[in-house]
Amino acid sequence: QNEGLIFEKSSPGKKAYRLSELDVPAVDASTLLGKSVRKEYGALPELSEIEIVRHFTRLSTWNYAIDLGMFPLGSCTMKYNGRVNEAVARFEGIAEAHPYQPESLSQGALGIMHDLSQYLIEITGMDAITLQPAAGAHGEFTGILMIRAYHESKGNARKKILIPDSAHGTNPATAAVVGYQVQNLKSNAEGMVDLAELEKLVDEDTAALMLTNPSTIGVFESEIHKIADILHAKGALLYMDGANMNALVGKTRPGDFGADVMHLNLHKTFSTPHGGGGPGSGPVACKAILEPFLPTPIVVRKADKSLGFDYDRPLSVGRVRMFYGNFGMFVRALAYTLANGPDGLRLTTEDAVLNANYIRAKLEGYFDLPFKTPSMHEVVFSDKLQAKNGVKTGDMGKRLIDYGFHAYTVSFPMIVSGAMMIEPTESESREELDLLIDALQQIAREAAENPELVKTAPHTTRIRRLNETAAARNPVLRWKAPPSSISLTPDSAAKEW
Amino acid sequence: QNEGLIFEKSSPGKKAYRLSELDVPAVDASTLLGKSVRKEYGALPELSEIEIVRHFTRLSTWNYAIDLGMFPLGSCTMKYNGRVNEAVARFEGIAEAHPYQPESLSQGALGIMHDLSQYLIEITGMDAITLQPAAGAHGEFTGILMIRAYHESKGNARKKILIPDSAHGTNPATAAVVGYQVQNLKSNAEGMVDLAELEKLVDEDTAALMLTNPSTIGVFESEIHKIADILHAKGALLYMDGANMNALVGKTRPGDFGADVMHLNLHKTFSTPHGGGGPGSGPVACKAILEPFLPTPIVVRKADKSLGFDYDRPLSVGRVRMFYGNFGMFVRALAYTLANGPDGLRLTTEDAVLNANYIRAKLEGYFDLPFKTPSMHEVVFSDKLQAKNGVKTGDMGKRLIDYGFHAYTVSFPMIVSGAMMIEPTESESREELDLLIDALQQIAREAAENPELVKTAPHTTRIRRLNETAAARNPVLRWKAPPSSISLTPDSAAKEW
Amino acid sequence: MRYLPKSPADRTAMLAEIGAASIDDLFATIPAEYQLKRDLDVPRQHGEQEVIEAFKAYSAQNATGYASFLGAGAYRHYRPVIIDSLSQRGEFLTSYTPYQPEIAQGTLQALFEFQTMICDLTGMEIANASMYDGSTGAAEAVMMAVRVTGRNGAVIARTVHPEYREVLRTYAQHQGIPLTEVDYIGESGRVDLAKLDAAITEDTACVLIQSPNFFGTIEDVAAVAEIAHAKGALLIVSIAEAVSLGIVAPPVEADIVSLEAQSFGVPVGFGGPYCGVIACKEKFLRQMPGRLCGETTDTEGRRGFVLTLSTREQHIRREKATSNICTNQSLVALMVTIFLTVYGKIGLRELAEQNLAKAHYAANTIGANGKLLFNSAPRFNEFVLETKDTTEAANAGLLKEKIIGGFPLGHHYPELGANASLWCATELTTRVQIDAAAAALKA
Amino acid sequence: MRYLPKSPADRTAMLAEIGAASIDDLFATIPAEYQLKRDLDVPRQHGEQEVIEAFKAYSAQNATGYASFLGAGAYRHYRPVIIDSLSQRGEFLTSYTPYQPEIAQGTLQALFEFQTMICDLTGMEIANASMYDGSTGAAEAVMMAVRVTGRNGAVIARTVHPEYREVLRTYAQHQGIPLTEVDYIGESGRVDLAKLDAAITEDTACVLIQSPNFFGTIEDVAAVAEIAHAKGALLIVSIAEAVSLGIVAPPVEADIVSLEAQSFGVPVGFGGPYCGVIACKEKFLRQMPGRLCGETTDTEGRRGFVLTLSTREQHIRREKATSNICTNQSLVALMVTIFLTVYGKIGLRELAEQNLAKAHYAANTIGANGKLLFNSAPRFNEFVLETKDTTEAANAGLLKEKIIGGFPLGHHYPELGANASLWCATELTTRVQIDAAAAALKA
Repeated sequence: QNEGLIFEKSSPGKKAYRLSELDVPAVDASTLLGKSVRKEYGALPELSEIEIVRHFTRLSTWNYAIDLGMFPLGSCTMKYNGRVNEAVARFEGIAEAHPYQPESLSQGALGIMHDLSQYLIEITGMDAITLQPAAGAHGEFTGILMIRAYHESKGNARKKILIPDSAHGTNPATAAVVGYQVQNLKSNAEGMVDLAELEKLVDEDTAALMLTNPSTIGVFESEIHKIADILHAKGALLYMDGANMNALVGKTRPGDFGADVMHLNLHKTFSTPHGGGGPGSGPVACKAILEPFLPTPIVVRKADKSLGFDYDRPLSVGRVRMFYGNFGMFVRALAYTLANGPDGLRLTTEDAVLNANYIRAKLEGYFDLPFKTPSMHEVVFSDKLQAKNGVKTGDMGKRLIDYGFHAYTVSFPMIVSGAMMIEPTESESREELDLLIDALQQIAREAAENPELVKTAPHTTRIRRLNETAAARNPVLRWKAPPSSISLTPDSAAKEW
Repeated sequence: QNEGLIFEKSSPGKKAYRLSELDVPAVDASTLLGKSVRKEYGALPELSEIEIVRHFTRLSTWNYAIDLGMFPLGSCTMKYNGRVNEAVARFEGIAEAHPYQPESLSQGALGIMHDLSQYLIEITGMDAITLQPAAGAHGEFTGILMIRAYHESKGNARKKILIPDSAHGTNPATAAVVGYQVQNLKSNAEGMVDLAELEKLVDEDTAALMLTNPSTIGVFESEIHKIADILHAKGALLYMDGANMNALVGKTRPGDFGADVMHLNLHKTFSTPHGGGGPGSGPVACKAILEPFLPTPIVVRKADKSLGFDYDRPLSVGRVRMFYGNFGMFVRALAYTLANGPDGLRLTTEDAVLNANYIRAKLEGYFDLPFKTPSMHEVVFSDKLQAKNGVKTGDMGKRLIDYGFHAYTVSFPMIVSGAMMIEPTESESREELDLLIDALQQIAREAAENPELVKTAPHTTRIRRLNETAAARNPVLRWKAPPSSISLTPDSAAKEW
Repeated sequence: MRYLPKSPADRTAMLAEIGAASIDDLFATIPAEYQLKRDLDVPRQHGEQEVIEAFKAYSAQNATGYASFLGAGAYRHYRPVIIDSLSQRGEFLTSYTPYQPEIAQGTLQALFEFQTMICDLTGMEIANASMYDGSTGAAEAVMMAVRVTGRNGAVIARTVHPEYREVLRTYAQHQGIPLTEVDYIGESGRVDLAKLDAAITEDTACVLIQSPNFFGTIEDVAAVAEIAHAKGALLIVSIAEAVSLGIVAPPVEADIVSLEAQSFGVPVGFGGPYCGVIACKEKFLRQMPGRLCGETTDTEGRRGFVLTLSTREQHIRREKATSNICTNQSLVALMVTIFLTVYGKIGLRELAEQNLAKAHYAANTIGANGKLLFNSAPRFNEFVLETKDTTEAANAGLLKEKIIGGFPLGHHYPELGANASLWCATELTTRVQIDAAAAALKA
Repeated sequence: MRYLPKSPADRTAMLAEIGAASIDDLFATIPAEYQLKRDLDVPRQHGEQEVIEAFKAYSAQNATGYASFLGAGAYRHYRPVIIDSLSQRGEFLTSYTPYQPEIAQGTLQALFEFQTMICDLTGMEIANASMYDGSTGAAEAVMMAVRVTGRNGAVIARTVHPEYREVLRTYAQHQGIPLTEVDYIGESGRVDLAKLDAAITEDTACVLIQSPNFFGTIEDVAAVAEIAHAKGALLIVSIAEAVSLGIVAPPVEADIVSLEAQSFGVPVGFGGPYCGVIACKEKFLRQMPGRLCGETTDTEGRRGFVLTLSTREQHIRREKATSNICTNQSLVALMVTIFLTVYGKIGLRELAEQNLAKAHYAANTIGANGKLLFNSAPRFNEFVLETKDTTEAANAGLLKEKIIGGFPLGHHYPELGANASLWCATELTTRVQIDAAAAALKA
């Protein structure tokens, strides 16, 4: 089935809505609004309900999704999204709670925030937390703001943030947004932090190191405590990017091994659905020294034992978002935590790491493994062996689509040329992993024997490779009515569609 | 994606459930049940939640559905199923009402039954109704039982039921189940009831005529009142099969034109979803003379104005189903009726008839039209023109699948050889109809120019034509574990899958 | 109307293409005197929110927030969330009966899985793709036994659900199938085997029992089977509480099993839609009513599924069909299939064990305030209690505590008097609720 | 754990394949002293029903059954049912950011439709694929204006939502962007144009206003634009109540519009997730933050959609990116798109008219028991009321009648005193509720 744009399916006079009867006198908008009244409505479509249901149902069938199969996307942690979480998020008292309703009538919502906060503090080994940031990068922003406020409280905001060359792009972007210079920290031969290099770079101008652990090549920084010591010795702090927390929950705690502040991605580790790109949620947990700088408000237990918001925090970095953050995601993350319990959380981590190592064991030899250090929850190969035949990581990723999988991560981390970054997560069965392994082994064979087949993949999708260059060169970012569509003749409608 | 049977994906020790903690002392089943305790569990599968979600999500993608496109299935009335109906059916007080909870705590459920009953009585022009039958055929059974009880109350149950040769198979099957002989009534050249023939056949042994109106060729029996008169003159009754009520609602009422008893298909006319074959609901409406014979219980308004069930009905035919029928379907049918109102119901009928006539106008000439009588909500062509090239109605139905539609009805009504029975319903837009018309015109061309293409259709489906003969000759009606699956080696699991 | 995908211009243009002057032209074949010239007297068109509000009002007039001890053929069990997440997908919800198998493999494969699970659970060799419910399924099973045996009569235990028996009477009466009811034994609540033996004649096609029966008692199926088979009658076992199959041995000695699968993930929903299903020995296949899904291959040899053996059905055989059933309960069967997949063989047993434990605790705790009947046979999750007060008085007292007590038995079983009621406890019944009911009965 | 698809045997076999003796071998790179050897102190594993019960308990501790007159940045509107029926489909809910467009055309086409609708509604030429929310969107818009103009400072109306202004301060402070706030006029509640003019300097990158503003008053956007543009500053208009766009003229004079689209089918949900979006003139494209979906063709010439111009974004440009935003609010944008498709151009106007009528009636009725402020300018669905009692006392009285009154303004606008509150009426507010609130205030 093909399906045009919703605007191309619209005809004047079709309706999918009917309002309740108006129970107050009607008003004349022009009288009330004067020249502020609206006159033009542009391309907003007019359709009936069944046409809308079909439109979005048909569109949905062009998507790949976790419910259909595996996303071996390194660093993205695409795992199962429990459906009970969606159900509880829709309970009336939760979905219809207004952020400004009296605290006495918000004890349930405050309870959700309070309880989730406690569990996340326990899981990270930190002392305090804010749930306000709307996503991971927003959490980074908040954390670095807190670091800046901390240093300012000591009289000097300092100037620079150290960031390993293996880091996510959000790390340097965040440091810049908060007004810090970014200093690059080269990885050592194992793809990890080079302690000697770090020692050299850390000085009195260093505000913090932003470190992802396990690193973006899926390796635990074994000398993490030494890294923390080097930073702390110079008064600098350790910011931990929690994107890879799926490898650690229940097995070790960043607060214990020296991190001062970190964010969590609830849409990764805590299984809130990605939804085609969001919403996310990026709580920031910190040590006690940073607590005074948390954004306002924070949830507190008041003298009368009820919960409330505390806005009176003079050292706070201020607000990073209106209201309290992506509350709906807190609900889902809390439901996930309850469904798991301590044993489930630990087993989840163990299975995630087991899966990655299983893939590594089965694919070594088929693909180049640039770093031999033990893998945690993901493994990074490179296309070195296949590139000889002109087959790049991106080609093999596209070819994987033909085998019924999403591509792995193809252009990250940057320290590996031609990276093939695979994170299975705990949600994949052994049977599914074996299918992925079979597919990648087969692709390795194809790259050797029939490189053209791989270079022109995917072959089985509704649409073939798209011209991204043309899209960027001549951006078409919205639909515009073609001149002809104004006067459709009776017969032309079907053909248009 | 392929997807094996759920049993083939099972492994011992996987779980998708976790019960609440038991808050009473555990018991020993063997002690309590003795030799009645269960020992064997057969093939019930063991999987995790994500595997189950994927299994049924993947399976669903192999189905065609109203949400994806049109079902031009004659007589089946595949129309849009409003989603608000699904929402209200899940309200706690509705979904969790126990059929035996006290009447004082069931006024909402009784209200739904009462109000829907009133509206259906108004729509059909009848005097009384039962909602108890679980589907259309079950409604027929109930209606014929009532006819029998009526005749018995007059001292003679009579012997036979007249049924036109154009009728649905359920009509004769029903008459037989109620202990009547079936006498076939041949249609006249217009595909309608032959009044002379009828006059000849109706006698003191005739209990009733079962008549579908509009007939199964989509034609209104213009002389319906004469048919009723002929029957009534001999003390026989007119049973109307309401399968085609979608052509009449708001435009005419069976009670007004002489029907004594009829069933409605809530899953057709009142848009409760077909769900791959059910559940349905087949209320039976009747004239006052038949009211004493309705199944027990019926909903009544009691002296204190509250609603209740009346079980004390000595002339009743008895129960046809436990409890009160497919209550969940009443909820949806009532929601549909409220969403439409009198104007919406009438416009719905008008659009349904408009759509059928539009298709007829556009396809006449391409296909043989065996009956030229004016069409109501459906139109019946035949494959006469194409059969010359060996292309049968079934082939063209399969070929229509390649064009993104469900097949039309291919083997019914039996009075038309090679019938192509098309009912678009009101839910199809003009744009969608034009696509169907284009497709059928194209298929007519293909049948002339490239019959093999049509005879081997469908070509675009996941699976090709299935061997139905083999299925019937050697029935395999359940999965059985292959001997090998008992001792899967570690490596074989993936291949099995 | 928001469900109608036509603009006024579409309607005008289409009429022009047809060559009709107005829409009424298309209804001209309806004699003028029968054309409805007024609006139907139904409520005005409601907006979506108004529909929601209307049903919120209906819903609010039903019991919510009550603890309930009702079972008696409709059982409250926890419904895993994914049942609705998956069965509400448009591809399942809005698909048709799978007569075009090439574009209905989703429904067909699920039905094949359903049939397999039902076979395994009931201990039968084949199962159909669903019947309306347990009551009509039991009636159809009796008619099937008549066809199979060529005999004409059925012996029914009085411990079969009273409404099932009513339905059976309605079905049997005009086919001239005589029904004989057999009483139960006072100590056990089980069917009286001696009387049963006496009731079976050479013209008895089948014996119908229910297990667990209407009193919650598990019948001695093997003993009943022996008696029935000795006289050449078939044994039909009806099961109303499907979760019992998680811990109670399946009636493998039966010839036909009629199961009401509502307990497997289907809302009690004021009595429907539910999911009946008939399972039996393979040799009765040709007399089985209802749809059957079978495995086959496509033209390229790939496994696929089709509706099969439809020569038994009404659309082919008309008045000679095995039943007049057409529409069944397919979507509900899908819910059942998902439920059984979620629990699986281990979970179903655990679930049944919890029911057993809850009912055992409830029987002891609540039973302490009255007299438990039928103690000499095992039971699953229901028990019969004789309260000190009449059931009416006892239940009225319980309602004040927001507790719905047991189902009164006096109407259907007058010999039990006015004080007997049938109580049910499932995994959803909490100890707090049980203790509260006991306390209220004591007071 | 029921989400984990492994049997114990799977785990054993996989460890063997890896060559690990135990799972702990795989965690050996974590120094022993940091390995957690105990259970996390979180609640024990909950069954699904226990999760449900836990959240029913949380839910019950929040307000339900109250009439509410709260708006102030979070608006209660009816959500058509199909928003959830469709957006909850696994293909949308559980898909990833559409970096692999060949298998993400569903999400991409919906985003392209979203961008188009946002352009049409706001009167802008381009729109992005969403921002976190209206508050961060406004802050990002200011930073965007700084990049576009090369100037460094922003002038902000005090009638912009107080929390938006707080967020902006947080964003601006460490980038050294000075912010100047401009007061409003007492009669109209509109930004004081004279003071605004005075506040704009040669280093002012932009003026930020909200319309309808925090008092519900519609700003004179054209007049503000003229003043800003005369001094070379850009105008950013923030819109918090998106439904106003159904009846209020779009801010076509603005250079950048930052819209909070929550009103379009997104639950108030205690403040999030919502759906911000930035729209602007095409010439600012390269400085736009966030993802953009663009049209292109595949190798066979078919139309398709891709994420485009990612060279602006952090994953390519790192510290030189237009923003650090990565994850956005894609699924919420889909809800917005479905909402706008359901209402369409006619429905959105009708909906906005109902809001206007309800608020007008509420202002007159409830306002009769106090004093309405800011009467000299038009408003949409909010109004500021000065009650006779303090807001605290008035609201306490209303709560007794199960009515949640207006949002107290005293904290953010001390000059309005302790008696001023902000009231909102939408299509969900009933006349009965309005009359009840008026009666309660009178009493």
